[in-house]
Amino acid sequence: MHRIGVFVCHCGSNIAATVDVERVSNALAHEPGVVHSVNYQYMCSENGQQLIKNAIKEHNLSGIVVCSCSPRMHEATFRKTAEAAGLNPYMVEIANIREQCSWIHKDVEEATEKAIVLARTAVAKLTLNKPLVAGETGVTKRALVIGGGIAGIQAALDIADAGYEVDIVEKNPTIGGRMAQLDKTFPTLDCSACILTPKMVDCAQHEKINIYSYSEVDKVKGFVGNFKVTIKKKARYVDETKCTGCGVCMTNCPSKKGLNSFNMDLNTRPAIYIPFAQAIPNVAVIDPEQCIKLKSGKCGLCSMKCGANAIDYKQQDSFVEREYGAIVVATGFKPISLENFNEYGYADNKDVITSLELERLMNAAGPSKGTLVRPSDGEHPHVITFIQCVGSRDVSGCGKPYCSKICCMYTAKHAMLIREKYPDTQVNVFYIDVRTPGKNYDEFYRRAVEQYGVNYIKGMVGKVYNENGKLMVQGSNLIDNEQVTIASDLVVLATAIEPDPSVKDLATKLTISIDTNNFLTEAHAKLKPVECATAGVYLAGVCQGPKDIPETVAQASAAASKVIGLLAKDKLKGNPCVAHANEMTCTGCSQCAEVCPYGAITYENKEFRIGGGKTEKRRVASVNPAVCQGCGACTVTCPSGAMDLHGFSSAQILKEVEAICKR
Amino acid sequence: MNNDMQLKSLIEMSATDVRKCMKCGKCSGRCPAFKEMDIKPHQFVTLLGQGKVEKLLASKAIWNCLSCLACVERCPRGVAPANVIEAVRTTVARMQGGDGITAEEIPAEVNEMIPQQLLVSAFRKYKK
Amino acid sequence: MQGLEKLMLEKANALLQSGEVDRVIGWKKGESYYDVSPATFTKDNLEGFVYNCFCGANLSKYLVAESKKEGKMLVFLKPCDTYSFNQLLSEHRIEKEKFYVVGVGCNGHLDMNKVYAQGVEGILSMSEDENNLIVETVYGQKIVEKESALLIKCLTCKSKEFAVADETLVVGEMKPANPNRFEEVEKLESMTEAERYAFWKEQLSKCIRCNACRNACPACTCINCVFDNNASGISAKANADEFEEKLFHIIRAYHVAGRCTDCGECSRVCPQNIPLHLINRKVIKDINENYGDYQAGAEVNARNPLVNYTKADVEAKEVVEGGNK
Amino acid sequence: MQEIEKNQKKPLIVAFCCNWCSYAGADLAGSSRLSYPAEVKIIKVPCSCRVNPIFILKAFQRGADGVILCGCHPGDCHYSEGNYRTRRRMGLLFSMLNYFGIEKERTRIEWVSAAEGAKFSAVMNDFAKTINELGENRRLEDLRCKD
Amino acid sequence: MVFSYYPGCTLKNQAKDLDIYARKSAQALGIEIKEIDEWQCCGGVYTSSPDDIAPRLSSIRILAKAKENGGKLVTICSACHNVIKRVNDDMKNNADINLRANNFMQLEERYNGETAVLHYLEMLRDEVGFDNIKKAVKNPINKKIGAYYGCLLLRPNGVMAFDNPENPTIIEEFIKAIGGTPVVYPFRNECCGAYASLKNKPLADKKSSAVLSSAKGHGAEMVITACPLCYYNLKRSGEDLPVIYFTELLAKALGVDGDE
Repeated sequence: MHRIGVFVCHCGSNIAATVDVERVSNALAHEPGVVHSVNYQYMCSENGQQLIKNAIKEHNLSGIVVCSCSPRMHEATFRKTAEAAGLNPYMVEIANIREQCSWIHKDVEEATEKAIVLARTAVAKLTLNKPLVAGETGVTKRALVIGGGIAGIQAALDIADAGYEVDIVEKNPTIGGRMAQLDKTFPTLDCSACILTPKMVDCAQHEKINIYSYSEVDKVKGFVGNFKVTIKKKARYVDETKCTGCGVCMTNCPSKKGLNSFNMDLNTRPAIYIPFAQAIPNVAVIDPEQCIKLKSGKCGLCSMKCGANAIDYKQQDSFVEREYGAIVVATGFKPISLENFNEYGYADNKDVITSLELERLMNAAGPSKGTLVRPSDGEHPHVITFIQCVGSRDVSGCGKPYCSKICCMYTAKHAMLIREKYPDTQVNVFYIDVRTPGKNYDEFYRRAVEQYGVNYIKGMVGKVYNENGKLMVQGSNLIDNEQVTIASDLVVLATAIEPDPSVKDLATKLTISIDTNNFLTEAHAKLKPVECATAGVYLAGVCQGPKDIPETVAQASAAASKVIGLLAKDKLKGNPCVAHANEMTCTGCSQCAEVCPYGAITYENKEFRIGGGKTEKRRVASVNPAVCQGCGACTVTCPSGAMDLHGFSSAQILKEVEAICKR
Repeated sequence: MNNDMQLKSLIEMSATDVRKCMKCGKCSGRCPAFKEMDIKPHQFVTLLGQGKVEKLLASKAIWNCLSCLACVERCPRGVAPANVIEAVRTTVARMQGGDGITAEEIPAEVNEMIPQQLLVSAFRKYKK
Repeated sequence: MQGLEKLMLEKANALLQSGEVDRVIGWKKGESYYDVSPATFTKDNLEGFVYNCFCGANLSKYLVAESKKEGKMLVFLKPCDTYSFNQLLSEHRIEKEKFYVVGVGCNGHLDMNKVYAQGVEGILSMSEDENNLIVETVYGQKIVEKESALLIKCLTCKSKEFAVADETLVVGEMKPANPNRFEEVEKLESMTEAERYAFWKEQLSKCIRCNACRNACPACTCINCVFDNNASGISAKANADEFEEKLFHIIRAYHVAGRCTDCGECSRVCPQNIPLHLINRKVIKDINENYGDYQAGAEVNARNPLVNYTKADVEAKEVVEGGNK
Repeated sequence: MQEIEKNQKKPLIVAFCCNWCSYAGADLAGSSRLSYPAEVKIIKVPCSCRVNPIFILKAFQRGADGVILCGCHPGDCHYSEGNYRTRRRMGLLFSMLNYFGIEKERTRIEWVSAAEGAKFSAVMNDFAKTINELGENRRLEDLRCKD
Repeated sequence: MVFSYYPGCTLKNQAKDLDIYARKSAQALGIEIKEIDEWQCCGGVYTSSPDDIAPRLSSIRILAKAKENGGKLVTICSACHNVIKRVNDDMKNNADINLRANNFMQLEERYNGETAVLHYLEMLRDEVGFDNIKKAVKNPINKKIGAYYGCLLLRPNGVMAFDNPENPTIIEEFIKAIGGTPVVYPFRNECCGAYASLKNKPLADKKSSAVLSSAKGHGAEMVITACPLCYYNLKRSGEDLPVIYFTELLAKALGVDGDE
């Protein structure tokens, strides 16, 4: 006999303003199986939970339905409440009458009717619920950090400092990421390398940290606490264990035409190279596209000159499989392609550059050794014009709809640094809005205007064109309601940023979701900003959304603390909502095993009594509950209906369908 | 027609969502006839958004807009300022005495090179 | 046909005598020439063994039960039956070691109702030659052309290949398969939704829910059918109304989707002459057109298209619109 | 909305939403206050591949006028490949239903991610509009199992 | 290859050259362009206002005729191309305009935007292929040539889909095919002054000379165009840079520019 309690939450006025909660609790009181039905202002509050606990004991309830916000909000809360009152936590169902009802409907009558149907549906399902007990699994005490930029470095250091092993997988030959390419950082103008490279060295020297550079995540299997990850180590044609990073190979390499991607292709590098002086690991790598030996078989100079005998032209991609308890994704960003923005003349004029290119031009280790010169002729530019929001806040389909967040600040930084170093330079900035929320940020921008005399022009640029060697920047000056044309020597585009393209594949491998802009989706925009919907996977840095270095470091440390919290546990409770086969009706046809994405289903020949004292051997399926993740693919494939899913049984769902369709 | 109806008709004829405008001024930054416009392309969008019909209808810029659509092409928000200008121009041309060009003005202007298309189009554009 | 029957009998005798097999499954003569039914035979009792133009039944399904028994069995399978045999192997419902498969030639089998329909009455005896059925009646001899009385499933024969056989017995040349077996499905597809609805409403309203189709279907081998299982939520105690029949046939078609070899037994056994095969064949056509050609049972352990997928699969909407008008 | 109210009997729509993407998308539609008609009722399933054709048939049998399945975008399934299976299964099922004469507009699959609250609302509005225009599920009415 | 061909009014009068050389060149390239019979004006300008059906009707007639005759319509005049292509897009994608136009026109068969509208240059690129033109060239035009696109071919790109609106290349490819050296200059997609030449001559002149001086500044020896209006404005701007229709140059290159 069912003894169901129904608890209708007002959620302040969030629900009660549009749903007549009194009517809902009264209507539900008459449902078969319901013995207790009440409403209360905040069910999730201490008092509300106490009310539920008391009712469970007082009315000896066999299950409860809470009509409240989405189960994604408070299902866990109410399950704990039930458990505290001695009820199996899986005898709890939530009717989502806020997100699916009060918040989207205006008419009280309509919303109340729908709330009643949703509550009835939950009751109907609950009548078929069975107490479930979650199994336990162990935790592999090692974390994987994907991406070796500042986010990955910070997360790895924090986790390692807490005493857990960490592997960093970085697709480039060195860790350091985008931050390694920057010259100075806002709002304090520290030298980027000065604050980053010590952390890179810490990673290299930390006994708990292992760096897989020039490597990619190939396959991911398993689940929280028990991930199995295959890492692909790309052939770098140099034995990492032998290379001393002396650089002799680089000076001797005859192929020097390859573009230097670390310098944003502004200059070239040898086919065998170390990306930059402070690279970690400080090991050379051969670009197979440029290497004469690898392409034609002739040459081999680097091998001859290498004192450590580290060159290995026959090296192949190799794979390692490692186990992890948690994963941090920190894959970072890239500037967008400018092919849709030819009005700024980027493709046709060498002296139209992106901000990241400017970083390299201003960097002492960059292609011009830190002297700001025009890429076209090496001359010092006297008029420099910056254009902000290139590709950001663009819904026309050419760019990105979001604000890239960092451009206002770095443009102010660039403007300031140029005025500081070359006071004879005129610096103009075309802007739509200057967005500088943050500690000391607006002050920083104002310094650019007030102290350094940077000429900020409110308005967007319509066209950049070359006339007699000058870059004519034609745009709006909205304050003066004028169209201005500024003859400039250098034009810098504050190019929008987007998630690194590798993130799409990775998201599929990790079964985490990405949004329409390819940013990874956090579990909750406000309350779970570093977690993913997939347990055990955490996010850090721009892969989750545009952010600057301070925010990235903060998020990386937050992700690390989540990982540490997870790895500190010895056992994890599993999900009891897993598949199970009815051996009496299973025909052993194997269709279910063929659709299981986890290989959780196996077959065995079992003896069954068939009456008359006889037995027969039959092939039947069995599910490993620790491996099953509860998707339910097998239940639909099974023609005999022998396969079912705890918590989402066919009978339960059919009961829900019937309850909804009852007119 | 009263102001409200005229506004409604202008919005309808413009067939563009002026609320999407983020006031960046790119349209006016690109406009090749900017200096000849008493109301600038971005202002057409803003004024329509504000419902300032009279100001729009009094504009002389509608006769100087070249219909080159440069403002439409590069708008980051997918707004079409040229559509607003054309809606205003059509509205004015449809009004009594609103023609931007008359047949009488033409004979002196025609030279032997003038393409038919220019005449046809100009009359379509500027006259009721 | 008599020639083939003789060869089969010899084969059965030989294998039984040598101890190669313990039992034989084939067809047994009943009261009259056209009254034949599947039966098992042993070494000492081969009486009534027959193979004539009325032996249209697919013997594969019987093997599920036979496979559980001790010893090895000789089974005679027509080309179309061999696909069912393979499919059952793939689904672990039978074991190959338990059977010696002899493929027998086939030129189509007859539907006695179609013979009656030609005005044949007062039957005394029958015989057949290559093309004709010769009926002696109280009114004299009648010749019925075999072509004119073929079973539905033989009219749209899908294959004359033996998907599996330890050896084959074929006399003469087999007539080729019919390459246009989807014609009738296409006709239905080209109708409007309303016309199709009217067609199926009329057809399915004839269903008496006798379960003959399910019992004959070699893909329906569940120990406990969902329709008989109260826990399934769809069990039908009695025919509540028309929808139950529709539900039954839709779900049955879905359960055998990707597994149905298009053997046509469902339509052959339907006492109400509902063209049930047109439902299964529609699914086969959709699979072929959207997910690549697939013939269930052509290969053992081939992956059923319903447990497979590709990332480039078309959206559901396109499947619907691709086939149906 | 007005149009819907004109009809005496409101249509009934059952939406199966996967827990990881579409149900979260529905939540986002809710917290963003993006309305959709009240006749849409959601049933949560762990993955769209949990939806057995029987559930859909049952819904129609019990008087639903439209059934919609929502899952993660292909490639984004929380269980890697569940939605790919859904796409095949439902392609064949919907085609079969249409073959029986059931209007193809009454069945639909949409891929809605957790971030697509606006899409969820738009899809439900559009589906409700379509079903409303189609009217009651008359073609199946005499086939319904009346309790 | 057979295409329906719509010349438009100007190509029968002031821009006869544009038309004649297009026909000769097509013939030389083995393409049949078949003039639509009893054609009318395209409408002259596209009206962006969705409430106005009448200016769209004549284009729809042209499109519907082309649909009957193979479904591929070739145009040359930039203005006609712009108007016809945009009206076609309305018929394809704007249900309201489609409904009202069809109700008004009562064509034998409703027109729903089925015809493919190709500019002559697109036909050369996609149907003939610039490689094949290169092979057919008898007298390579060994000159530095500036391509002038103007506005109507490129914008709005969402509908015209002619080329990258800020960095078009099709005419440059064409120039290479006929043996010339393309000169890329920034004003090749700037307005020539258009209709202002009737009402505000100084404005039109200013715009046209800006285009030509930009071309000249980047080293062009001549400028080619597909638009009679641009041609007119550029010609009378006072700059001494030859302006030629692209079809004339094509005919020259193919050696079919003389009288037969």
